[in-house]
Amino acid sequence: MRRKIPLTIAFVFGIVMIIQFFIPHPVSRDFYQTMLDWRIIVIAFTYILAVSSLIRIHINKVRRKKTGWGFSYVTLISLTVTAVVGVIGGCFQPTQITTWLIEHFNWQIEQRTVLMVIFTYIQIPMGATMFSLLAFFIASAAFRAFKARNLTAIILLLTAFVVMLGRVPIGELITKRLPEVLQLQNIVEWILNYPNMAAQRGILMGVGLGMMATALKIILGIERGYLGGGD
Amino acid sequence: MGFWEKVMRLDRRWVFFLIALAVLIPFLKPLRLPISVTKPVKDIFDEVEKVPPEGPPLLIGTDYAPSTAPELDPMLYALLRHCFATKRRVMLVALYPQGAGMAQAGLDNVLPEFPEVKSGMDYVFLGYQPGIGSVILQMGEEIRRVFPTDAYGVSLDSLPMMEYIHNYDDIAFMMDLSGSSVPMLWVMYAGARYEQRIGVGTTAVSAAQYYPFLNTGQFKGMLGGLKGAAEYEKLIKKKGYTEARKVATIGMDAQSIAHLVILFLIIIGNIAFFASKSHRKKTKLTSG
Amino acid sequence: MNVLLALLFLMQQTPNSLPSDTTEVIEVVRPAPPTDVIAMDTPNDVGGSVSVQWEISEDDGKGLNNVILYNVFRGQSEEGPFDYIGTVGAGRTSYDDQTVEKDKVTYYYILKAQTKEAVESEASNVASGKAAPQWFHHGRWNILILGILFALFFAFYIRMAKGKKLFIRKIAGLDAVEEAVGRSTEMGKPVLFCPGIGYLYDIATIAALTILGRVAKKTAEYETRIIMPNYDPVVMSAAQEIVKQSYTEAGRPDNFNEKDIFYLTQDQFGFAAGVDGIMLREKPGAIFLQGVFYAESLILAETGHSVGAIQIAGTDRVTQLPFFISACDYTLIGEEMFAASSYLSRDPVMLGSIKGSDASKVVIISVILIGAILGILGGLNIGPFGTWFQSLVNWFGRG
Amino acid sequence: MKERKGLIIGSVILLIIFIGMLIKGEPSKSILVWIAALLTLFIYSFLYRDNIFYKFAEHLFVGVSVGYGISVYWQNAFIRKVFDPLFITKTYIVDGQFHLWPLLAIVIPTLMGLLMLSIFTKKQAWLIRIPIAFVVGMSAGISVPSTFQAYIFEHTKNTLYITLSISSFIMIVGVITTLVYFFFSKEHKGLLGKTANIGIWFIMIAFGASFGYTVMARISLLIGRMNFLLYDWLGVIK
Repeated sequence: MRRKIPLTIAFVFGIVMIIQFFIPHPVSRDFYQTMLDWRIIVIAFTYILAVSSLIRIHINKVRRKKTGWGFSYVTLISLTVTAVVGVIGGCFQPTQITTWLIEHFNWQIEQRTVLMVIFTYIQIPMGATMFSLLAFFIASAAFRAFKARNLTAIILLLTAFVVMLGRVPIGELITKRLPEVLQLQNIVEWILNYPNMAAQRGILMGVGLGMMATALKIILGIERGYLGGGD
Repeated sequence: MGFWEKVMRLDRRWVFFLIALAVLIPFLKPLRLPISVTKPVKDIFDEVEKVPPEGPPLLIGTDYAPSTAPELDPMLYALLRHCFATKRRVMLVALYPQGAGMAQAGLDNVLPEFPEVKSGMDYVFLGYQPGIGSVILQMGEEIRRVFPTDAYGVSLDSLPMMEYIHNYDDIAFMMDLSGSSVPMLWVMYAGARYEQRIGVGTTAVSAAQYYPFLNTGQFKGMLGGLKGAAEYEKLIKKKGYTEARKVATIGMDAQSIAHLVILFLIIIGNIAFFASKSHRKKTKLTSG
Repeated sequence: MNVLLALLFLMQQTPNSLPSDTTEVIEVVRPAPPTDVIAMDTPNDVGGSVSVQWEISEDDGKGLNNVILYNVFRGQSEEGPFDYIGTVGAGRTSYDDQTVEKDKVTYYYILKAQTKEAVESEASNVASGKAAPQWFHHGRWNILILGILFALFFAFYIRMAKGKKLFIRKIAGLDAVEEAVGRSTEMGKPVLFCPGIGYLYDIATIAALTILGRVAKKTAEYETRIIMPNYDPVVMSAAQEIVKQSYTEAGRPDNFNEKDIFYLTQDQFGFAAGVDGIMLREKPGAIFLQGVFYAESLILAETGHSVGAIQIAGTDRVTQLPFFISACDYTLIGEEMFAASSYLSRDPVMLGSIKGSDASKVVIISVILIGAILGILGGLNIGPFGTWFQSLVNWFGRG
Repeated sequence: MKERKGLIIGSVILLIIFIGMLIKGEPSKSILVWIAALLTLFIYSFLYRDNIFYKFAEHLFVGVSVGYGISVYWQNAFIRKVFDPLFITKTYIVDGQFHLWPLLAIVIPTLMGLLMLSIFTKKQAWLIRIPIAFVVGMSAGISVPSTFQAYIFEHTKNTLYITLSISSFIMIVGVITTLVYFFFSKEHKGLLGKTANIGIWFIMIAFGASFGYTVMARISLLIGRMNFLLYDWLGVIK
């Protein structure tokens, strides 16, 4: 029962969605629309799980005074403030409260809501900076890990070399005098368009087959890993 | 310990320092290296030129987060400037929760240059909806189904620009800006199901991955990374559409130098690796 | 005086004194209208749509070259009136009118070309058409046929596989699972399993969970601790059940510790930083990076490398594979990861699906080879091969 | 001790450069830009070593991004898809007539979503499998034909656009050998093994290209931040 019901649900919806692909009739289309709406709603609920797990972890840290528990306050407070500001004050368009505040205190908000101000001046810069840290790590990884140990590694390294050089103006300058076919940016374009793409196609076809096989196994109830173990 | 072994054990913070310098110096002292326009970028530019002024709009998907914004923001700015300067209409949609913020930030940045451009008349910002694949598919039937209102809560039916816009048939071209796999979903659903013409603006990382789809025509063109954005800036500047500061173009000098530094690091790393290996062998021979 | 002047002015403006043709004076150059307009039901749709097609105007891209768009109008009768319904850019030769209110009712269409100066051409000929829904998408026959063929391969081999032992080639890294867990045990270190930042409906994540089941069984047998930080709470709850099951199967349900499979955060870099911290503190002997990975792959693999763990990675994300390959001991590339999940489950039915996928590959390779041969022969203008090649390409190009 | 000395000297140098830039440039007058810039610097401090500034920024980042997510889900999924149609626009009442199906179309997915919360109970936790099975099952159903079309059909089709050229030849060899590498039912020996080996070369070229691109992307991001610090914040460049 605990297995049968979910497996049946997966089977029925899986099969119906496959058949739907080939039927353009309104009946099938309307059903399809409704299903997509359902998925949007159900997925939204998983976010509740994520948030509650996060909050629990940080509350635990604070309670047990684990190392760095003080920082958990930072997370909890910033989370609460942002969520409250967003829910009460509005996401993209201001709610009445925000409009009232803006008129009353003569605020100048370019982004329309307080949430967007937080987003623009806290989240955007921090997110981008986090990612840009990778530039430094990549340099150090290139220095330490990219060694021409064997033939395959040499092929990888050489291609990376040519691509890195050919995709910037300086690479174009180096080979400016050569005939067009031998100019670096054209070589890179060729590598990307032929050998690279050939391999990409091969890999993608493989991945596609693997995904299709797994999806079929899910629908047929052979692959049950996602339901967890147990009865 | 030989010299090369010392190099191998170099504190990585020196490497960090070198990279920081490589990026910083070209900013303060620009080299102004020339930029040549590649075909995928020209293709996008031509597609946007084909969008009829004051007719069916260009749909821009801002499906990226702050983490990839430095690469994709310049593309958004350039596309918006291109359209606004030539009276082409724009629709913006976000399928990434943070994408809505990115689109709004982009508009805030560009709109002051075009005081005559009005929301609902010349552009519509649809906002964000969760459920990427579902949203794309539903937009193929009726945009109002997923987006009854625009991001500012105004009903789409009351927007003059939306009068004749219902689904992909009324959209001239679609440009998805994303560093994730969202463009693939656009191709799989909007492209395969509804034959929407789609172009992609993506990070340099994902660019390599999208080349196969470029050749198949599933993407009509591509802006790849900062370089792609710089090429696009060059194209719209050449046409005289905008005099705005070319964010991506300035960055390309720094990019060149940083690449050279990394190539240099790989070479040094390999020399050190092989030198210390042969050195070790030699010491083994003499001691044994 | 003024009155007189006004009177004179009025007299001068009598219709008789106007030039016989005003339009000539203003000199509006109208573009030529589009021609040969036809309208028909849009194929393979839900109904409610009529496709209008036409030949471009003489002045579109040639002639006066001033046409920038076409306006489409619709009416209820042949004589009109015609209402504006939409616009497409110059150079286009078709428009799908999706605003048809009733199926199986005839509508009438005309087109006008328009210039940049907003000058419209004369109306084109009138075309009529009806909308109707279809029950089957005829453009998708080719997909249906090949899709059914491939699905049959899967079904056939899965059926064949029941109760038989099928051969699967060695997948580098799979045999290392045992070695990795064993070495961790010897060193008295835990095993770390990281499912990446995918959700439960990502197929790569599901494959990773199957691999997890197998790894957990090994750790249960060796009585080694397994740690698993999670990005998605739903994946976490599924993983807990799977590991619990593996421990029960291995006969050591008491050794299962639910708290070792925990939620970290649904933020990419928060997650990467968190896993990094765990690697540095716990110093695992073996690290499995399996599932969906984005930019954090480099950070994770680098840190794992620095703590000296055996690392076995696998993902279907092509962009992240180079980093795994250079920093990990073994990497499952693309489909290898899906195959690995089937292989590790040791379930003959699962192995059957690998065979099915291989059979599909044989078909794809044959099609490409035949296409290549036909293409070359056709390119050299030998016999009918050129046309055969064209029809093969066209068959794939439908829909 | 030596490190501390270096740290102090380094900080003093950086401070002098910073003050110099403040004087020379046109620093931003917006306090928000200053906050963004300081947070950026907090995160970069991690490059030297983990420290409290970085930890603060990291925790703030997690909190803010989750809070933002809550707001967006609240507005776009809950208010728009459930609350509004249920209580405000009442899509299930058309012309004063009550219709069951439109109501169920809102209620059923909401109930299914609520089953997600069964995870918090010990006994009924299995109920979470129902929404999971729905999402996974229907996603699998949608993905079978779509994957087939986008991953397999399109790529086969486009490999077939063959011309008489070396490039075209390389394309075909590359696709076939790569596919052969992913062939699992036979041992990779003899001809098969050799073909698979060529496949590996092609795969490595693809990975090399992808690596090159990744380097490019990360540097681009760094450039973006530099642009922000030097142009938007300090205003030392034009």
